[in-house]
Amino acid sequence: MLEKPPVIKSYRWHLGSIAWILHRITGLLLVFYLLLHIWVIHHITSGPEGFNKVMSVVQKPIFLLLEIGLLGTVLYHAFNGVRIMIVEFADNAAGAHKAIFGAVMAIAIFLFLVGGVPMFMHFLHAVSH
Amino acid sequence: MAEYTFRIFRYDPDKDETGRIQEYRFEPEPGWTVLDALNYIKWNLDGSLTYRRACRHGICGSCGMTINGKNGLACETQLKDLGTTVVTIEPLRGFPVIKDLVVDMEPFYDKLYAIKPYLITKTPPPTDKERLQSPEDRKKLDGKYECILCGCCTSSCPTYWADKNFLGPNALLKAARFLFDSRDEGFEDRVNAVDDKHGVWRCHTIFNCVEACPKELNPTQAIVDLRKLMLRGRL
Amino acid sequence: MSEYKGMFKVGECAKYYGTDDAKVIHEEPKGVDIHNVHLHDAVVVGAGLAGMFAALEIKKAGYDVACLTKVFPTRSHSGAAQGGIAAALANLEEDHIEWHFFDTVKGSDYLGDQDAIELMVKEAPRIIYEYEHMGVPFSRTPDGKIMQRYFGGHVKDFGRGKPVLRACMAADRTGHVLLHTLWEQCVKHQVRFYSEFFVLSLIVKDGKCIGVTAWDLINGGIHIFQAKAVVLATGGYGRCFSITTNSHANTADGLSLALRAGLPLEDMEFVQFHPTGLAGSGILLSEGARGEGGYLINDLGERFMKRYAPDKMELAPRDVVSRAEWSEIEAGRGIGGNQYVYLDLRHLGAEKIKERLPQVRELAMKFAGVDPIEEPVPIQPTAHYSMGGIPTDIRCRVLQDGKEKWLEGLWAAGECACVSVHGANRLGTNSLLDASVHGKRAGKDVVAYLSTNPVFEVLPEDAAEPAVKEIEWVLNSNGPERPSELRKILQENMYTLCGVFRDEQKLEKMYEIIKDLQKRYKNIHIEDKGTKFNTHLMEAIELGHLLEAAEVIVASALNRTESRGAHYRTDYPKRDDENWLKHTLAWRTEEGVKFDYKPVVITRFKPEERKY
Amino acid sequence: MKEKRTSGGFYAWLFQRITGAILVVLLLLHFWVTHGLPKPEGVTYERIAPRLATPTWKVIDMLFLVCALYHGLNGVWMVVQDYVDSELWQGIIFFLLVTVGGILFFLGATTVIPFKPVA
Ligand SMILES: Cc1cc2nc3c(=O)[nH]c(=O)nc-3n(C[C@H](O)[C@H](O)[C@H](O)COP(=O)(O)OP(=O)(O)OC[C@H]3O[C@@H](n4cnc5c(N)ncnc54)[C@H](O)[C@@H]3O)c2cc1C
Ligand code: HEM
Ligand code: SF4
Ligand code: F3S
Ligand code: FES
Repeated sequence: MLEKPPVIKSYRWHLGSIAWILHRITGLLLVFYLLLHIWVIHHITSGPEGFNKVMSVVQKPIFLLLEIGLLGTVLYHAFNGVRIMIVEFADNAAGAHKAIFGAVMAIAIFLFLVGGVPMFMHFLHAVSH
Repeated sequence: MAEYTFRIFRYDPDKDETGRIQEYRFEPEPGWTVLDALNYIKWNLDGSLTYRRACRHGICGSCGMTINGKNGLACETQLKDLGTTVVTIEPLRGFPVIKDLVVDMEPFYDKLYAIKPYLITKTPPPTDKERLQSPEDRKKLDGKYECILCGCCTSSCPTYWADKNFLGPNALLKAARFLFDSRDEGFEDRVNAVDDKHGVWRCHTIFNCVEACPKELNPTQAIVDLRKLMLRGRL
Repeated sequence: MSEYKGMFKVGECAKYYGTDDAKVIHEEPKGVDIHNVHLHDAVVVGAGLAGMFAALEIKKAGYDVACLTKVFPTRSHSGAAQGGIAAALANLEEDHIEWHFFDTVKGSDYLGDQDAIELMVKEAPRIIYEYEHMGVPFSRTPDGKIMQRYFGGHVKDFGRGKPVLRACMAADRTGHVLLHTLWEQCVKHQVRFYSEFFVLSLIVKDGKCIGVTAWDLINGGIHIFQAKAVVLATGGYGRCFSITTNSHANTADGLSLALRAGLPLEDMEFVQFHPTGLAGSGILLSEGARGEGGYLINDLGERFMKRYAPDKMELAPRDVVSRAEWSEIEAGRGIGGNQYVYLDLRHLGAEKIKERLPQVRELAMKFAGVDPIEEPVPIQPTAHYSMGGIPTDIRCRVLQDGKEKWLEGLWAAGECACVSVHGANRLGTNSLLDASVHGKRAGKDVVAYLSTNPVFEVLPEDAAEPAVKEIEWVLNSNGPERPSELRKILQENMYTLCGVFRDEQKLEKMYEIIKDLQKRYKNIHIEDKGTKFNTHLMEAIELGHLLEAAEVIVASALNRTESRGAHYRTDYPKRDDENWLKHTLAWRTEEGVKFDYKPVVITRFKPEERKY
Repeated sequence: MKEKRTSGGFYAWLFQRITGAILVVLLLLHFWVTHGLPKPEGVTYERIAPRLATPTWKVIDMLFLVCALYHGLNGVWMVVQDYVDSELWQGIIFFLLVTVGGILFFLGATTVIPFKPVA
């Protein structure tokens, strides 16, 4: 018997599995970010100068851009998480998971625009100075 | 019809170290299913091609395999619905391969045995009469009792690929089929297997199982229903 | 000896043997030393409804039983049955066991044995309740009882009344739920299954059946199963025909095993054809397609039923419609001159088709690639059910002479057996009942027999010889003939020459073809020489079984010079009670097929003309 | 007495959902308040410190910290359970995760609780 047969073709992706893998990746990214974040913010205990020094590093334009990415990551993970919870707690919702995905993502995109566009302007502003 | 290329996974336990692909090219007839094509190969081109089949109309669950990267029944898959003339056929993923497209289903059945796949009753039934069950209660079994044990769902589940101890969508669906049967009194007997980190809690609602199920059942619904049942039991 | 000698060693038992509670396995075998020998009180061959019911019954009585099957139990063909299982429960309207009794007798064209039929219909309600208690998810009536539906041939008031709701159902998956539930109970009671074990021969010693030999498909290797009781429940033999509703696994194995053990077969000429099989494959489209108003159309675009049943048109009984279709085909009015006609549903409209015939639509689309809303569906008569089989008495004991002498230790039940409750023609929904009732009765009788404490006989030295020889012969075969080619010739000719219409000329020709194929069969070769999961080997052996069964079918059909039930001879179109109100018993011998007869048991209903 | 249940997985699952739900609210709040959305401003000590000093925000931030740490690290633990077969490695990783969680909780708590802005 062949315990681990080689795979010829990767398994077909579809909405559910793509949503899951993105959820997993964004989750892990967020954990990574969280660790950094706590460490960075901890500098606030060292007083205004120290804190502002650190912050000026992490507020370079490139970081401002990354922060927009962070917002997207958070919004995706959060609202896909909401979808999972709706599927789990609402009655007979598993059949409608694709529609639910569409709905929560619409909200997520809306929020991303509301937050992301100003952040992008801020970034442009920072670059021009 | 046009000429088709069939790329088929081959593995002969007597000769091969590992699997390989063999290609067959021919022109199938209109209306043929993947199983018809396999039969054509076996009966005309290469008698050693090995796969399971029996009913050839989607009820026995023998012919589950991975067709162009998606699980399904060979006998139920129309070639023309594949949308391509290159057809890649592999054995069901996640199970050891015995030969060619035949996999060892024993791990799959083992999961089923774990949830005690039979009606458990403690009150004796009426003699020479049926137990009554309202149509509404019977309706709760719809979408659960139709399973043909083809294995397409469990074999498509990325969680099962990663964790071979995961009960998998099929066993959980079966558990739901009994736990939601108004006649069943086996909650206590089954719950340990279901309410386990390798049971109902391991699923990540990936929905591959739903996409794969040829009988259009929804194991994910069964799984989340079971979770709610466990949750209610604890509150 | 051959290069395959080495594999017949005493091997370790693989895990496929199921739960671990047999009393004795691998007891020091007596006489034979090169095989895996298993000892069980009883061995059941086949895990359809009949086989599993028998096994369960024996196991529940506390005996050690092994159930051997060449496909995993839930893959047996019983699962394909859709319509229902008959029992006069009277859950929705008045119904009586006597009515069911009469309908079955009439349906059988008076060839069914009435003592057996009476027993079966009486047992029917109890068996349904037992199924319900086991957990079968039957559909329910508004007051929670088992739901019943109409089915062809089941009527009120001794054939005089309107159709009656008698077929107990679980949507259109009745066979599926019965089969799965039975398997679940077997799991619960820890019946020991040997799945994917292909039974090769019966071991008969001094007029007593003492076991079987089987080939382990997965690992390769011959196993001897020694037992005090053997039950055959191997199902039908639809695969003798090219167009059939039957599974690829229904290859007459049990019948051939019986023939090889020198036993006769009963009433093999009676093969039921269903009028609406998908063309090319024979997959069953339900009666509903005609019931809802579908038209049958020939190449000229005519509704040809007007010629054959001007009143009932498409709603005439199965055999009438099958014959009408075949007449059109023989007259060259099949679609494009081919062997099929059209079932046209388009006039019903998309809505009605989707609502009332979703299953028919799904099957047509999935298996023929045709959407009945847009196109007519090509259909043809399809070999559906085998009325004949291994002769048994009403206790399911296999009769050596076909009449009364029991071959000790051997029982048969289900479609492979002939008790005979279906006579010349089976009523829809009666065969699931037959398989269940007689599976259970066989089990009960085995238990009664085992309680008399029979002993394990000493295995003869050559117990496995036929099996070893057969396997070695096929594995080493290097002739020019392809088994698949021979099978195709057999099946296609059986369908046209021994199908819906038969006559002497056709049958003679068919017999010649079979004789020729049997000769050519000796010169086959197989391409897979391995021992593990060798399906090419299995198909070759199955072909041997098909050839033997087909020979008996054709010879019996040639022999019966009348038309009765499913057996229609154009050269003898009338039923002939004077000469032929009797069962055929047929043996395969060196000199060809030998016949004997036995009278039909008539207790209550005297034969009358069968008119619907 | 009911049979004993392994319970494995249930609480992890439940708390993952509860913390997830809390995080939705807190994260949005956090983004809006801290980053001044939808009119972003630079994050400076002067802007942050006064808020961080109020008791209400201390409570909110501590809740945030606990939820995010639990949810994130339990999430990693879920991933690990999927892909790591060996019990030993699972044990080692679990220990690491708990340690990391402890350190970060300490860092976070010592940031939030004693915080007094420097004028
Ligand atoms: C499409 C279809 C629809 C039908 N619908 C109905 C219906 O609505 N109502 C009704 O009453 N009847 C119906 N029938 C008929 C009915 O399903 C069968 O007659 C009945 O199920 C036969 O049961 P069985 O147990 O005898 O055999 P099967 O279920 O065929 O089982 C045979 C068993 O024998 C085993 N076996 C065979 N050969 C070997 C061997 N050499 N070694 C080991 N094992 C072997 C097989 O593995 C299998 O487990 C239908 C039949 C078909 C084909
Ligand atoms: C904002 C609200 C959030 C919601 C609603 C949410 C929801 C969820 C849910 C429901 C799961 C379980 C998924 C499953 O069972 O497969 C999950 C997993 C996870 N979450 Fe969150 N989450 C949120 C924020 C976060 C944050 C801030 C982090 C990082 C610190 C994070 C990291 C993770 C990780 C690593 C996983 C595991 C991923 C996996 O198993 O695939 N989540 N989240
Ligand atoms: S749930 Fe569907 S995919 Fe899974 S075994 Fe049953 S029928 Fe097959
Ligand atoms: S694919 Fe697997 S993870 Fe759950 S939803 Fe289906 S069982
Ligand atoms: S052969 Fe039975 S499901 Fe495909």
